[in-house]
Amino acid sequence: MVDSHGDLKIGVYVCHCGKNIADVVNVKEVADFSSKLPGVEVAREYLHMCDDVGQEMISNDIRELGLNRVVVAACSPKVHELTFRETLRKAGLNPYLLEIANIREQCSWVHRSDPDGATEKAKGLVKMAVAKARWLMPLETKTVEVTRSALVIGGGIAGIQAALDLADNGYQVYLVEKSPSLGGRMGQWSKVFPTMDCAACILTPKMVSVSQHPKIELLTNSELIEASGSLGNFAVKVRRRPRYVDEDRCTACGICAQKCPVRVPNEIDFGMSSRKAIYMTSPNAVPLAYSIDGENCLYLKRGICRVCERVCEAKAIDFDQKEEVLELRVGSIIVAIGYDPFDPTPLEEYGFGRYKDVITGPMLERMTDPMGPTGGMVLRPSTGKPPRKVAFIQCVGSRDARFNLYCSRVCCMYAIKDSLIIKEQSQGSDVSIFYMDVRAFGKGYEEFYLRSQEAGVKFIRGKVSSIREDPKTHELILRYEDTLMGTALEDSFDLVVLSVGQVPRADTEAISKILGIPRSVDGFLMEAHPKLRPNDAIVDGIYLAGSAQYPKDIPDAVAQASGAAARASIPLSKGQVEVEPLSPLIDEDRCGGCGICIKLCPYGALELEVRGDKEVAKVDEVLCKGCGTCVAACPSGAARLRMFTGEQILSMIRAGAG
Amino acid sequence: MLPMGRIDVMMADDLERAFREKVAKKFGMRKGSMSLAIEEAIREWMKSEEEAKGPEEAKAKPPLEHMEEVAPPSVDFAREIVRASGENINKCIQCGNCVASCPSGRITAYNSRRIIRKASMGYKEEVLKSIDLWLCTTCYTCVERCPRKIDVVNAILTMRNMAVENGWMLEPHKVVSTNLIKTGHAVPIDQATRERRKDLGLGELPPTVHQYDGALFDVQQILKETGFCGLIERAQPQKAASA
Amino acid sequence: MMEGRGEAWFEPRILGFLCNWCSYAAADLAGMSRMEYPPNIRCVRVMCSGRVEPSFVLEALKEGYDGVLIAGCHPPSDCHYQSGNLKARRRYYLLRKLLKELGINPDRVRLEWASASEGQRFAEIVKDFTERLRRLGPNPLRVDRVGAK
Amino acid sequence: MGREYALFLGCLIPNRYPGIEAAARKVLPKIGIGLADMKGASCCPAPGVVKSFSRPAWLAMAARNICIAEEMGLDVLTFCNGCYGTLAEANHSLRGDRALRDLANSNLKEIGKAFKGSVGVRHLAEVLLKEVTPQGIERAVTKPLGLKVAVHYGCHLIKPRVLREWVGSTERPTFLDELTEALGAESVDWEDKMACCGAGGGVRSAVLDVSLRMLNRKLLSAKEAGADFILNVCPFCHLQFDRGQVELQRLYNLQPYDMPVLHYVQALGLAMGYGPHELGVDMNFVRPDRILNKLS
Repeated sequence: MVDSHGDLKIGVYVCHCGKNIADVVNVKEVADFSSKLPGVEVAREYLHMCDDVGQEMISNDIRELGLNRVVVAACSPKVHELTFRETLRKAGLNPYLLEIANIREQCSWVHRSDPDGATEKAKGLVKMAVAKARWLMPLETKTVEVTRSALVIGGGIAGIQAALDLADNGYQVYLVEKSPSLGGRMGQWSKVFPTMDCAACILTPKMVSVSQHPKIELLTNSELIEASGSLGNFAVKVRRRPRYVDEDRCTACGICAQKCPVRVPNEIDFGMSSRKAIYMTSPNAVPLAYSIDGENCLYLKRGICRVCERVCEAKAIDFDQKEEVLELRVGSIIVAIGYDPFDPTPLEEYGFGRYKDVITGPMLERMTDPMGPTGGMVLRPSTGKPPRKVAFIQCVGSRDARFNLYCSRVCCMYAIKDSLIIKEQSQGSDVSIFYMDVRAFGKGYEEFYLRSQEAGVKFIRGKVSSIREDPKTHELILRYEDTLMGTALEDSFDLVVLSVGQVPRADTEAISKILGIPRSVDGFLMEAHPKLRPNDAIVDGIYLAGSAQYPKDIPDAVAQASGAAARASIPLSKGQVEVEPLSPLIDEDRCGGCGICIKLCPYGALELEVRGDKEVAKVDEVLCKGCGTCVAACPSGAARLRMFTGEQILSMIRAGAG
Repeated sequence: MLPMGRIDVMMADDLERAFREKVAKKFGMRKGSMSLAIEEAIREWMKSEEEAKGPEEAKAKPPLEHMEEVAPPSVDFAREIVRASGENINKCIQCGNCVASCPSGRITAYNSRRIIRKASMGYKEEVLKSIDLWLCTTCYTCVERCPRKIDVVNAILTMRNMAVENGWMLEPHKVVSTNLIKTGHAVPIDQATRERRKDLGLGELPPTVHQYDGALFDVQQILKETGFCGLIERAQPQKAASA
Repeated sequence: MMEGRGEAWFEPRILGFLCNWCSYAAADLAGMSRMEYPPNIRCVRVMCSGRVEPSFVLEALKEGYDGVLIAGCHPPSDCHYQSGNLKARRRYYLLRKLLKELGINPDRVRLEWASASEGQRFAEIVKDFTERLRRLGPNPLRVDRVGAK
Repeated sequence: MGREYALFLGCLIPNRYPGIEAAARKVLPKIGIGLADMKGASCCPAPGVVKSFSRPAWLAMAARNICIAEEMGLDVLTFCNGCYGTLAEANHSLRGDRALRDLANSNLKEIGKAFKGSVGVRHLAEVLLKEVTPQGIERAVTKPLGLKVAVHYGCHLIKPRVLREWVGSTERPTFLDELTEALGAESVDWEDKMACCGAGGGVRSAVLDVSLRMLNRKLLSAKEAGADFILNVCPFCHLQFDRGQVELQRLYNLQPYDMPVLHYVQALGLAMGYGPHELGVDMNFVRPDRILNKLS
């Protein structure tokens, strides 16, 4: 046993964290109390333990007083455990001889109205940490070789940017995209704010770069189905659905689609147009090849037709393609699965789905696309004629506690952009934007807002309460209060656009489960730290890019993608990662070879091995993730989790009780 | 542009003379002085006519707000509403959805958003003494649509309770309450209905407190116990002006 | 014999076992969001709720804690280690039975789930558990501590 | 078959529109809804007025009424939206909030009652929808109405959404239309269908002209939609629609709308072959001749 009580020299360091801790907890009292605990050689308090002076204080004590255990009472170990381990290491002490007492997140910040109670609790927490410190053992980290490749999930602008950055850095990238083409949501938009350039013009070259990059393997029609391993060495499984068209042979001539007899609603146009069962999502698709939708193809569903096969001169149709599951090994993973537009059907007061001329912002966006359902013209769905009077309703499904409380960040700007497009298309049109607050926070955004005001777009501050359709004229009558005038009003419009926000993509939950990365309350993927690690998922080696994390516009998505790529390349460029000594030690003398642990291990990391005349459990340290379930179940106490041994935990229990 | 309107008038000589003297004194003996003065006189007359118009027309105009008459805000008022109703009115983002949803606000100047605003800013008297507080039909449409999920009706009912506690109550409401205390029914039976009940083969009195004196006594006991009787007695009935 | 209702006002002492990935993160989030809950709980971080041995809980009760909270990731599949939470749940039910047989009110031990985003929920759990234990009265295994505070 | 309920009458049904009470007592048992009188019940009390003045008094009186049903061991049944609003909310609050319950019970102690929380509060529309079902009503109908009906839900039947899961949509509910169509009638779409009648919240008693102006919009809209009559499930809405027409005429010199008003139980009675007089249909201010002529 390591608890050599006789020569224990523990240093306790109580942090003020500026005022964060010291305003509530009497840090001096805690330090005085600590200094009297058995084995404690020195106890100090200081303003910021994590700063240079604070760390220096600890290293000096280690060197001069010969400390062999360190307890830091400060913020959550999730914030600075690594910092202080490094301090220990530099001072020549094994970094695992450190224990953190969390007296900020779990004490001063949550007991602000009870300073006495908080101080008592802080003392208790330090006492428990000191108790555990007595039983800490020096541990060695293992270094593991990294697989120098990365997986990027999602082929929208964020995924594209991340993949290109990583590949340009020289790493092999697997880019997995669910649909038959790259492009994602940005590929659906026509012009982008505030520059009003055409989205395709700036996106397509990037898509082509991906397809031509020697370091990127593009897997379309594919999705992640399984993942295991950890930072530096993930093993993932990707299911690739057949395209039924040979990408290399297809010339994208389109004759197949002309002849295909099956017409289905086109999801790219949100059902405003139709497509064939063999189709391309856009004329700019990458890969530039048709794809057969197995759900609707007559041959695949009912065994008849095969017209496309007959008319294809390039002989590209291949009904023999089968679904395959690819197994890949990667060192890091970037999740860029994007978002879905909010479905406004549940807001019954707006009549979306009931009134033809109530549409969503993304639907309008498709109309403004020259390749879209109306050839680029904004038209009333009910009449096919240009609208004379258009209303935009902001914050539909966003900033609404009934649905999503968060601000979707893009709707103000896209509504302003679309209002300008409508004004350009028809000088005489009357455009109003009903808003609660206009949020024009980005570079050039306020200027853009000003431009639309100058163009005569009316900004009316008030949330529209309901829409009804005049049964005779089919005009839409909006009820609202102009809150700046303080008057309740009714006005009719011939087109109403609901500025819907972004919601987590439908498969976000599935992805979060596969990768074991949690989601925030809003359903988006959660970052490791909201301020300091916005690119990282909570699991090491997994990074977030784009709207999968939170609603973003294009510049933010691209910036975050580059950030994620930079983060993801750190382990790849290091080539080695340190693995924490989390796995259990098996005391072979004690192990009875009962095998209970083997059945419990979720990773198959344990097996029985013959040792002399008996069998004992053996841990595969690469597979083991250190949960400790086996340790908890071991009837003979043979398994010990190095950083959470029974002695450590029991000593904490006893220390906390007294 | 030069004004071109022209009116020729005949008037009493003495009035004409006095008027000319006054004009000369004020504007001097210049050309156009008479026109200036006459125009002013006509404007004044028009304005006074406007003001003397019937209440119907006057109602169409928004009431003038005299900020100097408003009692200073009380910081405790909003806090008290939040405490008593459990409804945090400070969450309001003033979007006006409630006003646009409001059946009352559709036909009157009633503005629930402004009540919430004034309340959260602490204008206690202005809110509690206002007839507006009594224009909500408690239809809950605003509650269903509020993007901040504020139960506006709950907040308004709380403010009404506070108004009554301060003795501000509308006269007809005092009548209804007195009925309730006397009979256990807010709307007690009348002679015509007694006849109809008999006609329909129902008992002359329903099997409610109307038939059971002991039950009525119990109800009165509760109304006393909860302070309702005292509350109604103390209330100074306000005339229910039309909104 | 089951213990009775505590008469005197007292501050229960609670031991918490929090899994690293969900509930410890939830507790940290409660702090970052400056939510408040009573300071009666002392938490021990473990990697997974599946690490918690029933003997830890028994030891805690023997040592005089008035209640023990075990918190992990939401079942079925939030667990960072796939199924540690389910194993914790199985052990928890057995443990409750055992406590009943020992004459200790099984409500002194509580199993809860809080995801990394549920700071609010964590604070509510601690508030509620503290309140319940206060009503339940002191742990009879260490009655001598009653009124100590 | 069938189930018995504690019948909560309230004020307006027995004291102003006894026809609704008579219709209910005749018709409901025929479709499996048994009615037992809640002897000595009082005003619910009215949510618009009493709750506006004193919440503690409102809660204690409601608790007393619920206690009567608890003593009978039956769920409360009401066909007044206001009574439903009060009793359902009070029941929920008293069950869920210990402090409120203790407060109400301390008031009830004097009269020897205590709220236990052992019964539920149901609106007739809910019972018709869930237990009798539109199909069940269709089977009971012998004389399909064949009329155009402007269905009025009334606010407190469906809102606030909390406590009323059975309602489904609060913006566009359909259950009362289904129940109406089961009478062989056509439920017409009318612009102001979901708007408030204008009576609630103490507005009718205190500021009659405002209340009537709200009503006027509804009547106009029902008339425009070509409705033969307005159907409701609440005697206060009923009173507003019926007496309000006369008041509108008097106050604003309007042409009479001549729009008959029926409570659902009365319409159900007509469809099951009862005579208008025994259902009290002819006791309204607005004569029902228009519909009776069409019916015969």
